[in-house]
Amino acid sequence: MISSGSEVAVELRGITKQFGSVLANAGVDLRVEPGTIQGLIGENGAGKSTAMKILYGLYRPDSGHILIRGQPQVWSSPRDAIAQGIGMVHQHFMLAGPYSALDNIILGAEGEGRGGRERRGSRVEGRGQPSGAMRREGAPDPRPPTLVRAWGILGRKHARERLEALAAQYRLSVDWEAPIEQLPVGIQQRVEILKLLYHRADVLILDEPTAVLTPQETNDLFANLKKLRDEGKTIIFVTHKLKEVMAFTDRVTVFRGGSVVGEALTSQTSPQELADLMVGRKVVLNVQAPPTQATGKAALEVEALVVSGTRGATHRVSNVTFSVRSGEIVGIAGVEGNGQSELLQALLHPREPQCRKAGRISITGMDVTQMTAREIRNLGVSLIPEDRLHEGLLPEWPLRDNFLLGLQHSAAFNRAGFICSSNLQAAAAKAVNEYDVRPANLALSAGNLSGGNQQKLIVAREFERRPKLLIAAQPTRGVDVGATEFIHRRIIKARDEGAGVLLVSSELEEIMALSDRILVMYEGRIAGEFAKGNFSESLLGLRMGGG
Amino acid sequence: MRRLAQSFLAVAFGLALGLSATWIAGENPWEVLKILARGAFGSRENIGMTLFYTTPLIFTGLSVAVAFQAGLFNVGAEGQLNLGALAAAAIGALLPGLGWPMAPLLASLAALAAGTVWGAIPGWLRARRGSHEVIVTIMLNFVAVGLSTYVALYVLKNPESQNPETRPIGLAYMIPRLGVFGDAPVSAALPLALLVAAIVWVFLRRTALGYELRAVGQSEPAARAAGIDATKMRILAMAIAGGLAGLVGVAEVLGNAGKFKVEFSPQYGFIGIAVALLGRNEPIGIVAAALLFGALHQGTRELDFSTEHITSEVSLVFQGLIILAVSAEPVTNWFRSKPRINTDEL
Amino acid sequence: LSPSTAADFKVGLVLDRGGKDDKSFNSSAYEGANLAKSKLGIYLKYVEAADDNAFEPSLRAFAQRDFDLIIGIGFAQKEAVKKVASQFPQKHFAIVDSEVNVPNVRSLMFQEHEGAFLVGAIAAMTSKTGKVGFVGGMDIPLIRRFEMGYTAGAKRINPQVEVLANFVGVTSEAWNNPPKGKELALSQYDRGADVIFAAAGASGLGVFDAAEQKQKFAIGVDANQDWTKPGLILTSMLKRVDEAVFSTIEEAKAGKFSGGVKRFGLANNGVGYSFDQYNAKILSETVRQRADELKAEIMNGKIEVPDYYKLNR
Amino acid sequence: MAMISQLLASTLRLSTPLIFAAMGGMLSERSGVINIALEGLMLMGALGAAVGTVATHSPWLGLLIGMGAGLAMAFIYALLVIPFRANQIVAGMAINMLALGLTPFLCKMLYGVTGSTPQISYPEQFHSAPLYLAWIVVGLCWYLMKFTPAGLWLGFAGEHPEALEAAGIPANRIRWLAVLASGVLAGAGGATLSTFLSSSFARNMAAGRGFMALAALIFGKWRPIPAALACVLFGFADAAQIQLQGVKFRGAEVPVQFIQILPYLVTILVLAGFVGRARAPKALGKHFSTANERE
Ligand SMILES: Nc1ncnc2c1ncn2[C@@H]1O[C@H](COP(=O)(O)OP(=O)(O)OP(=O)(O)O)[C@@H](O)[C@H]1O
Ligand SMILES: Nc1ncnc2c1ncn2[C@@H]1O[C@H](COP(=O)(O)OP(=O)(O)OP(=O)(O)O)[C@@H](O)[C@H]1O
Ligand SMILES: [Mg+2]
Ligand SMILES: [Mg+2]
Repeated sequence: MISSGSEVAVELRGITKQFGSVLANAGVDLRVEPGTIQGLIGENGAGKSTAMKILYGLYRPDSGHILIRGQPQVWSSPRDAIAQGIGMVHQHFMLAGPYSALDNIILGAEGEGRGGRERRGSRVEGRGQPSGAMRREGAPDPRPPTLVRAWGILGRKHARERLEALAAQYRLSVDWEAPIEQLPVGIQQRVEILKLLYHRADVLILDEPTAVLTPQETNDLFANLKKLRDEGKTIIFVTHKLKEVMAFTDRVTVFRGGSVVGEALTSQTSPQELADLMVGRKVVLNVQAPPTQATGKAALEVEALVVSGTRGATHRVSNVTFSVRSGEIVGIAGVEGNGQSELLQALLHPREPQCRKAGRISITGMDVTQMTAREIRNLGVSLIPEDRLHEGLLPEWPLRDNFLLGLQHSAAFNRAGFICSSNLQAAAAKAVNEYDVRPANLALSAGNLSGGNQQKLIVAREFERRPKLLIAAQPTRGVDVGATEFIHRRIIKARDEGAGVLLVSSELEEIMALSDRILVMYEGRIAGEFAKGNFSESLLGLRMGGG
Repeated sequence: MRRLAQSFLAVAFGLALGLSATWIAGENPWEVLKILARGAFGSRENIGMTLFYTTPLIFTGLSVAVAFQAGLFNVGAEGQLNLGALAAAAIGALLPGLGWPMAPLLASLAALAAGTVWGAIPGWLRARRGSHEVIVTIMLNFVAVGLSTYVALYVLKNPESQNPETRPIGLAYMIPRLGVFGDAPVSAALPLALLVAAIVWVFLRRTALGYELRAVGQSEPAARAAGIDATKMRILAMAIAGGLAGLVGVAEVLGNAGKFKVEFSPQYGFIGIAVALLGRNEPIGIVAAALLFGALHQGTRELDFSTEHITSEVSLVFQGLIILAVSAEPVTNWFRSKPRINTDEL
Repeated sequence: LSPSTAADFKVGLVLDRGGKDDKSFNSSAYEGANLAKSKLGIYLKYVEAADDNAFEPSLRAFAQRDFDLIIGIGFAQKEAVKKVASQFPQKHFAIVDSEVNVPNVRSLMFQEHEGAFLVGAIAAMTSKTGKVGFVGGMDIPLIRRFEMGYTAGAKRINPQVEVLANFVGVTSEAWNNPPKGKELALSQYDRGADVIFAAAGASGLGVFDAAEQKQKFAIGVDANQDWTKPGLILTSMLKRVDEAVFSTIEEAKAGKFSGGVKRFGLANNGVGYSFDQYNAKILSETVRQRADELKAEIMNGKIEVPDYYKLNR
Repeated sequence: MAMISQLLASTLRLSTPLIFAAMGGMLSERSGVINIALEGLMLMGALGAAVGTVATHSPWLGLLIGMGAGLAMAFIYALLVIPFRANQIVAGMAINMLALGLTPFLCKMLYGVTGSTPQISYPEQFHSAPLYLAWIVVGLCWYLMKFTPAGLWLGFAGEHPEALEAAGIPANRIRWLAVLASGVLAGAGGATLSTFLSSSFARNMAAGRGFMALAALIFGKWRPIPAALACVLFGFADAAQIQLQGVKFRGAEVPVQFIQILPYLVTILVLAGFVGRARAPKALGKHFSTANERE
């Protein structure tokens, strides 16, 4: 259905949502016109996902209204939203690993593959829907109660037929029977999108869909989104990448601190304007690191490293060789899932066969392949792990105990096996102040800190070691602009003090700004190496995509 | 203070449920409560019996708690304590000539060692083979009972008795009784249990090893990234847990029976789970919770005596209900020692 | 609580862990005491021990509350009875299945092996296949004593007889696992046994179920269980704990209590085999005659029944 | 030959209660709720069925009542672990303890007898129906998990409840139903103990079978047919153990104790992954709150 002129497909009015003490949405107003791609942009924690989950019926707003095609809605679960043609691809995919792509797609729309059956009748008594509401054409129909549907049929065969038609139409082919966990992320995302199409959504919400894609895959995705738009679907596209907004959207809405702070036609705005709106002040988009002054001996050498995959077949890391010298930052670029995580695990746990199958690793000139993680860390290795909440912190423990993590054997805090709490207290207090961790309350549990402050706490702790080798993985993921700048400066400072730095990041801008050398990882191999000043974004993007 | 009040409420709620069951059975709940209290604390001997049952529960509660701190569930304390007691009794039976203080010392070490080994097995299987410790420890409980029964019946059989039990150990092995409790067999094992609770506290809270153990329980990936050997910590935690449960053997064999009796334990190991839960895995809480469950066990004996319709099983009903009440949110939050501090309050 | 009663003679019963309804010696003892209650008008109170350490305080509690006669059921209470009886020398105590040498304790001992010998002989005489079965509860010396006597009795009749012996389990669950008892019995019947002696507490009920299913014979234990499956329970090996308890209460009430060991064997009908209307059709005259001859021979010492207790000291 | 067919018959009988319980456990655990409580649920089912059969003289009605008893206990369990978010292992152990205490208590109230019910007369017992019923249940579970929306939802509730919720199906409601169904099935398993494998309730008559069923479930990698086959294996170990008793090894009788612990040792070996590692449902043991509750 192509919309006529000024009709509004989706409208949020004064949406407010509070999580405990966090006001995630504070009176969000948003109008999306049908047949357009609407960009939603904002910093981490600005409230984009929350607003979208409210629109999708996952969260109930504390106050405010949702209007679909002008009709007010009260939704008690996503079921109601789905029935109104809303579909969402979540920031974290909603797919269950052991189930096939097909099963993941038909979940919630079982038995609908059989043509036409779902089109009968009209949604008369949708919960909270005012009587007389217009039936949305082409929407999946009010289904029998869940408990009745439960015993119906899955309709895999019909579903597959319909899906194959959809896949052909949008060139989104998928191995339907393969367990989802065996499909690459890019394909998993196709599955998510096919799910929306299969469920006949005509408002498509995509929450940061490009975070896991190569630049080429991103282009393919947007080609499809444009096609869908031209067919009359409404697309809401959440991101914090300015470039994508500029390239692919018709309109853009800027979120900050839980509210909408600006809205514009994409053609009438600029990246700088959007960035300033996002942050609320003038920002320098990229702090460039000056090139390294002096490099010394090798801090890290990796030779012919092989890590086998969990399911046998392919190697997660195959035959990787590189080195990092002290006083230089080596960046590893690549789309997530191309072996970076496995590479880091091998560096820390070289003894464990599932972490390293073959290859030699030496750190500060010492062969570490037979060392335990503790011995390796004691060589002066600091780690900012990629998943800070999981690997970097003990979220339920107070800051003070988190500060001790990994330092529990250091002479400063350990007296004959006993923890010296007064030293610990003093050192932790000092570090928290120096690194500006807020709130500076050592008794507070780390999980209660915001993402940026969690990261600063980790940085403070890891720098306490005076590293000879710093491994920083995604050091600014989910961190706001101010903290990003701070962490970048610290990394540069560590380098200038003589540490070798291995920087793993999927943010090209970060890699390009900080690295003295860049390695691109693609499918477990080093797909390219570039010295400072010798790379362009497009070249790196090409390598990242295997080109 | 609020946590204490919440635990108290949960216990009270569980008790109230249990009392309503006795009411359905035709008893006056208020009377039942009074009899319970009298049975547990009404006389010197009753207090003594309460403390007697408290002692093994402190050990098993600590056992469950140490494993839990490392993120493991030790459902195997029952098997570990059986083997601990068997080992103590075996030393006593095999080395009758030993004198004081070597005798009790050696026997205690044997109890500790046997429990440690029996705890380390599921720890090892979990850490190295990924077998879930809950099921493995449940299975090992059955195995331990089979083994200890065999030894008691055929290897170290007590010829003086038809009871399935081992030969009595020499007098030199017995640890002193605390005389103030009349005939109740409260022995030096009680102060030992308190001392062990203190040691466990210091270990968990004040040593680097204890810190590492707890860190593994909080988050294995984080601990591993920090260079902590999670595998070793898991095995260590289960070994310690087993050893602690094994110490029940000291209380039972050296402090009370003077021999190993098949099925001497009225499920101390399982009640230990409840003790740890209620004590929030902290030694001080565990001592208090052990006292509560000890009192409950002893008090229900008096109930059987003084009422018409209530039998000894009711103690299981009470215990089950109290555990259920305590396990429900919000109390579980503390079981996972998850301090929920609202940033607003800061 | 305790109803006021005119009865001024108070008897306290401390039951073993199996409890009042264990279909074994606890049940039997309770029945004897209950009979005394209705016949003699005594005041009766019983408690069930939750664990081994509860015996002593329970016995003591009875003594402190002025019970006149306190009876501990089961050998597990040996030490507790000994200790409490010494502390209360003016009270009367009795214990079933164990010897306590304290003047104010009467020990009620049963010669289970003799009774088992007789039913073993009866089994072997009745068996057409030359195979008989034994299903024991928990593997403990007492049950081994039953088994040994039973085997000896069967062999006495037919030296070639094969005795299939199984135990339900190694923990006290073995007394309460009728499914397992039934499965063991089915297996023995399938292997050719046509008479099975169950000495397994409540698990024995499973043996009787198997007998019914296979339409073969079973032998009961402790109490007369012939009535439970008329025509299938060949006989029951009686162990008259009820009578021993009743007579002890009766004597104590009459002021004729005496300590010391009282043995209940074939001679004083403390053990034996049952014969009543329920098994009259299946327990033949000749078999009974032969059994009674054996009984006489045991009593006059011509046959010595092997005693597991003595042989396994 | 005869011996083998006996062994087989015995195996099938002994595995019947395990199969029911394991299928119950399967539903619960696939939906994400650990079910250590199977043992207690079986005990309640055993009592319920015995009481029901004694009262109605029909084992079928008895079975229904046994299933109802399992359901009632499972209701308490579900209430604790779903809305009240109790730790599933702790609450499961507590349910077991409660059932262990409650069953004799109820017997005493009903019959004045602690811990057992009157005998069910032979014609009123089940003779083989539960054996077939168990395999019908296995077939139904297999069909459910493979071919119905309900099965798909159940599996998603245990793998990725958020995804289920996002598809508009309330994950916790699925878990509720799954746990209740597990109570019904474990109750049926208990019922076979008291009305098929024997003819009365006896105290603690489940005797560890709930735990064996759980082990079989894990051995069967949480899938209906392999789990049922694992039950058969354990049933076989139990049956073979009966035959093994009294067997001589190098002239000495193998102690009963050693034979009795065999099935447990087998289970441990299985769990140690010497027979292939199992992958548990991802969200097993994890509480789920709907997005709206989570705040
Ligand atoms: N379920 C929740 N419980 C508590 N707080 C939440 C929850 N969901 C979001 N928040 C908080 O609400 C705020 C807004 O979060 P939201 O996810 O909407 O941000 P976002 O704009 O999508 O950020 P990002 O770019 O990181 O995805 C954040 O501070 C976040 O921590
Ligand atoms: N009663 C139970 N029944 C079945 N599964 C259980 C039970 N209790 C716990 N589990 C689960 O069984 C799983 C055992 O599998 P596994 O050994 O793979 O776990 P894990 O070691 O925690 O996971 P991983 O292998 O990823 O480290 C655990 O995830 C645990 O949550
Ligand atoms: Mg983001
Ligand atoms: Mg978001």
